[in-house]
Amino acid sequence: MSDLNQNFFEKITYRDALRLAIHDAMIEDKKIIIIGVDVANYGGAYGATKDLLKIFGKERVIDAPISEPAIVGAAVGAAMTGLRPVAELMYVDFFGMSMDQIVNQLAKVRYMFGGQISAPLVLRTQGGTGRSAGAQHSQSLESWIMHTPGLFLSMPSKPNDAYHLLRHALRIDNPTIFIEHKLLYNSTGYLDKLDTNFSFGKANIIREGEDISIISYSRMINFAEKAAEILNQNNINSEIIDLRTLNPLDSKTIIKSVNKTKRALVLSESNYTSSVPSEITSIIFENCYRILKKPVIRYTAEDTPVPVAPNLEKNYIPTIEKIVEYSKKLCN
Amino acid sequence: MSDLNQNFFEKITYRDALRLAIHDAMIEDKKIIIIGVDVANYGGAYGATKDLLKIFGKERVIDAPISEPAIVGAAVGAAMTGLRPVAELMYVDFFGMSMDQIVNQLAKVRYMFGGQISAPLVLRTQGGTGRSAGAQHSQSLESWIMHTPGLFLSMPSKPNDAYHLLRHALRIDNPTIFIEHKLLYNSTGYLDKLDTNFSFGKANIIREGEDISIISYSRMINFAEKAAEILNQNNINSEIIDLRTLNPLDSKTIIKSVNKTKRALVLSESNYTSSVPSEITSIIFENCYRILKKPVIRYTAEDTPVPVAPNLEKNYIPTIEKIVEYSKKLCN
Amino acid sequence: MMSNTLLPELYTTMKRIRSFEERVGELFIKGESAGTMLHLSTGEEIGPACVGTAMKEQDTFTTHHRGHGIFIARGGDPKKMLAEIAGKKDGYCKGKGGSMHIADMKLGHLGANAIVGGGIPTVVGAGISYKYLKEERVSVAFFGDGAMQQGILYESMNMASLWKLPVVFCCINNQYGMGTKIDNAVGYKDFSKRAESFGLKTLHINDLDVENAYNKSREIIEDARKFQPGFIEIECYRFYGHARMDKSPYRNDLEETEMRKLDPIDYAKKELIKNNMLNKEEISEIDKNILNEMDEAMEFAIKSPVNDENEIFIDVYSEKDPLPISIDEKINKILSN
Amino acid sequence: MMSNTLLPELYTTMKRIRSFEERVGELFIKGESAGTMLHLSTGEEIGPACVGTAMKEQDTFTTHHRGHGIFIARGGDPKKMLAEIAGKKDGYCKGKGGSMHIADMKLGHLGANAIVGGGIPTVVGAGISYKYLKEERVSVAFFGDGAMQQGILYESMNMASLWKLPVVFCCINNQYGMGTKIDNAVGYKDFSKRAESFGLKTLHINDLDVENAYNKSREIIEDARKFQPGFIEIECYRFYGHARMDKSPYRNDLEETEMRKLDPIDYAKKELIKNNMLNKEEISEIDKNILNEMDEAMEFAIKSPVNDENEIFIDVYSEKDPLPISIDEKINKILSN
Ligand SMILES: Cc1ncc(C[n+]2csc(CCOP(=O)(O)OP(=O)(O)O)c2C)c(N)n1
Ligand SMILES: Cc1ncc(C[n+]2csc(CCOP(=O)(O)OP(=O)(O)O)c2C)c(N)n1
Ligand SMILES: [Mg+2]
Ligand SMILES: [Mg+2]
Repeated sequence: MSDLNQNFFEKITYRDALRLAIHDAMIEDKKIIIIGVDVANYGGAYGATKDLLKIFGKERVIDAPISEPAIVGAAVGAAMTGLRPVAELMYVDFFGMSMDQIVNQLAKVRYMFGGQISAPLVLRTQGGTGRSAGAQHSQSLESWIMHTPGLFLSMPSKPNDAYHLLRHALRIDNPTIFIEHKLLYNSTGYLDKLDTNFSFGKANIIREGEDISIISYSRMINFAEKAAEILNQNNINSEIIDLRTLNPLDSKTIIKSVNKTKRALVLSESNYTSSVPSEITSIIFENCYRILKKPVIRYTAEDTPVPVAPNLEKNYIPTIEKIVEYSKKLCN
Repeated sequence: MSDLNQNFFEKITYRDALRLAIHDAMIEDKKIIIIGVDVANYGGAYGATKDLLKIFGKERVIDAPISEPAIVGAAVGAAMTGLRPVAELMYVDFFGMSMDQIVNQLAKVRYMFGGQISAPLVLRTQGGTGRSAGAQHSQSLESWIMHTPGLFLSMPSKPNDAYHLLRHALRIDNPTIFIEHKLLYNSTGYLDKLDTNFSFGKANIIREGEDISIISYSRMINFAEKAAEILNQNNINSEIIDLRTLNPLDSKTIIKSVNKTKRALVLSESNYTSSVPSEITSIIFENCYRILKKPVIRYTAEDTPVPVAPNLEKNYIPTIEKIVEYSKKLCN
Repeated sequence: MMSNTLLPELYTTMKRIRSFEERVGELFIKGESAGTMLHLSTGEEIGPACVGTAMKEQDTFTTHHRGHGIFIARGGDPKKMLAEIAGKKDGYCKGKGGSMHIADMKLGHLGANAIVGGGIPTVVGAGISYKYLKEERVSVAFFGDGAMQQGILYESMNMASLWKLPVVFCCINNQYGMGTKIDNAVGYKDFSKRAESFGLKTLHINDLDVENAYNKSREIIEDARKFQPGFIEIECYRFYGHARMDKSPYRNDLEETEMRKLDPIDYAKKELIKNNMLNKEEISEIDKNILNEMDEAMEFAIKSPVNDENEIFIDVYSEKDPLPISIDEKINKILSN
Repeated sequence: MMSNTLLPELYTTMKRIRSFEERVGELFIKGESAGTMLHLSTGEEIGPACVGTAMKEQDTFTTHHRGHGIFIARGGDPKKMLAEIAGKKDGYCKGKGGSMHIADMKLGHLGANAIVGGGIPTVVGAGISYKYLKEERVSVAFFGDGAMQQGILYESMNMASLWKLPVVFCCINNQYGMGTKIDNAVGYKDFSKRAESFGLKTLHINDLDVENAYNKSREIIEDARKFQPGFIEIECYRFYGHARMDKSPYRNDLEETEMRKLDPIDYAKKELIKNNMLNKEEISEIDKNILNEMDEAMEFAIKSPVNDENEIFIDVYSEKDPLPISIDEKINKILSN
């Protein structure tokens, strides 16, 4: 993180964009602290808080015991009493033990207490497959959160979005669940800190096209982009919509796109059933069913736990080949 | 529970049907034990295990400390080592603290361990609004479970179904999450223990009709039935489908019905977004979008936490009047 | 009144709690309460009174589902409390939280909680804030003996101890968790030992002397202020059922009769008279004033208007955000497609 | 060989563990491991050896993510273990569980767990089963010092104590949770005291004498069999990084060098020779046999075939149930509508 004062980066990793976002926010706002397992000395299991201990000291960058429920709970308490914590769960799978504090406390503090207070914190975590980390370390659990009123939910795919979404989350009064992807940390892209185009809650049209809308978020955007290139060679011009936030959800952009292309593929690494993809699929059908040329397709991970074996794990999630195949079928 | 040997009950409460199911199963299978907070002495917060302590003794009906994560975890361990626990969570809201044991352990034991073993247990709990119990004691969290591969999910609305689904769950090798509704315990209906029509995983067509399909489960079935009567007076003949189980989900019956009626209202007390209703809505659209006369409507609770104030709580969930209103609009 | 005693004040607090809870019961009987999940702290007044009084104005706290007494002891307004319990607009939380979620940020009430143990880590977070912000505040988590079996308590204790936070964990041990007697829930019953093993300073109160309890509690609170976190257990007895509907069939009448004799309010009254701190008339006067206060609160709560229906959608997100779209609006929009 | 000592056996077990973990490292370097989340128990062999040997054949256990050593001590087959770690068909779990989820019901291995603390309540449940079924079995949960900060541990301890279950909680305290030194995670560092306060019988091992550790562990296990649940803490040192990729930059080389001198295997070897239990040649022979065994295991793992793709869908539900429908089938069906 040598270029702390630079505003534009042609190429920066997703990890460094996150680090910069936390860094810049912490410089601006002394109320921001970081708390989580191995966020300080270790710099975060995936390096997203590396060096921040050195810069901000151990009062603001706090290594916590492996007590996820209490980490989230303490972050809620700190947020209610004047601080602005960035709490980290090392794996999204640890939502499991933390859901009481996330859903029964964090999401409801403002409502239950009649608007007296809120808990403005950011809960960062990461999910997804790709490291043979197995059934308990590879899940995509955004559907639980999107189902919970009261929680903003960000899942950026690009460094620039990661930066701005995190900065935004650290400014607003609502709690944000911020889910990264373990295979995105090393991915790169530009970062424009002064980006005036960035607008919270707006989906990003990564690629414009007329033939089919591919609606996705997080790592699957990369898959969509690769598929789009191949599709292009096949004379199929796809439009890729990167949702960036799932709550708020930019249904307008989705609907507008599908009204144009009349075909939609919803792409996600989560499980299929009762999920974010089900929601998006419903919205598209509800709004566009009369004009759709083909049914909306939701292409997701298999409805099974995540296997460790690399050959199985690879086929457990969507593949670029199949995105191409289904898109072609949709455009037939 | 005087008529323990009776096979047919013209009128029995939902609560007693559950008690009978556990009772009968425990007589048949000595491996069944009950474990949960206040299940023994108190007989269950909603009375579903009343008197079972007297009949089966404290080795089989075990009051647990208020340690929900460990209750579920211990039930998983007992199920893996030869017993068949009926674990109870007093409120479905306590999924929050228990999700690690439910989703990361229970649901994945068989898969992670390559099919060596499973955890055949039933996790009983109850959810829903209606008692001004507030945001942390009134939720409908079935969407989290339906999203999780590996867990069967039953949500009966009628005593007869409650009995047979619970008996079934206590015979099979898969774990079942069994969600009751706090306002159903006193509701009544018939129970035929020898019911040969009952088929696990099949939806129940509670009422046949040609004009509109109302697809629902749990307490909302009662609302649908009342709405159906009113609709009938308005010459709208509705078909009511009681899903009974959400995993497995009987999509065939849903699709068949909607193919006939060409209109569908999905009714649920859960939140709207990224939910069981989104799933069902997607399925209907995916399969019937070409023949639908109107878009599928999902009528659910508001996307907010549950308020305590009775006047708010009442309007927080679907109302019979609005079911009628939307159905009429669909049939216009 | 002797000047070096707080007993009159402590008596008054306990009496106010008891009278308040009686009104909660009445509200229920009148059909004016929002629901039946009303957990009364009748008989348990010593804990709220001693710890509540030992806390300073700037201190904060969370409570469990049986938290009315604690809030009364911390200055909660019976009017707004009863209105909240009635689910009315003038309640502390606009009637949206109810008995189990009363909160008042102005008085440092960070919230009651319907999840056993749910509010415990909140005070750890508050402790982090106060220490970081250099505010001389202590945050106290109140909870029942049942919560001693919730793992998050031990995670929280360890954090408080590790980070030397100005935090106190206060267990109101009323011998029961719903229908389960403590012996059926706890393997080895020495809660102080548990807390000590996590590095907390401990205090175990097991008698009716509220002033003594207050003095000792103050030490724990002040030590916490100096970053030695603490644990207080106050043994008492839940005089009535778990919630308003429960008649406690699982425990015998004899036990109840015997245990109800251990009434901290009676005990304080006798002490007041015995030590010439207050005479009977003075006590009657106090009691009467309390009754009047509670009468007014009742009236206030019953007269308080219900919420507009739109209130459902308020407070989900911040004021700057649009309200969540109602299902009705969503459906009608879809139908219009 | 003296007949009243188990040291040769304990030495062999420790050595097998060490050699096994070396092969795991090798598997990784060869690019043959499934992923990089390989947590080696090198340096920590004393715990698995003493407790593992103290357990009887019928006893069962769960382990944490650093569980290879324990399973080796309980008879795990290095072939099937390495194949599992390679994500292959011949692995204990058909390669679907990997290093962090090895299990073998036949040998009483109720499963390794990637969730810190996740496998702890499992043994409580096993204890309920054994007591109810009148089987004379003990179930042992193995976990790290990090798990001492997971609330579910205390919930589980209380249950074991309350219900007098044949259960032992065994903490392999290697001084670190990932990059966090124990002093930065624990407020007050006396784990036995914690366990005692929940009613467990405790044992704290903090030296290199594995035979002594074994004898004491056996007492705890046998007491558990008589329904006095127990807790064992074994202090040791994680010789290498947290997982295979971690070079431990957060701790200094001096510490590592010093601590690695506390090698339980070296210590046992010296004891064996000093007490004339085994001579150098005999020890070399043992070591050589172990190396051969591990060579074979490596070969087996590398040669083991990968899974058919259809394996993704197997084991989600019972054999009697239909397989989950693949996404491909779902999509193609919808597209055909
Ligand atoms: C996590 C959780 N489990 C169970 C309940 C249901 N419940 C509400 S109060 C209660 C008893 C709590 O006992 P204790 O903590 O001793 O408090 P008390 O009611 O005695 O004041 C129970 C089991 C709950 N609200 N939360
Ligand atoms: C609930 C949970 N939190 C965090 C992690 C990430 N993690 C894996 S191992 C580990 C350290 C565990 O330390 P310890 O329990 O002492 O075991 P050790 O690795 O030292 O053997 C952490 C933090 C996890 N797997 N599960
Ligand atoms: Mg109690
Ligand atoms: Mg460790």
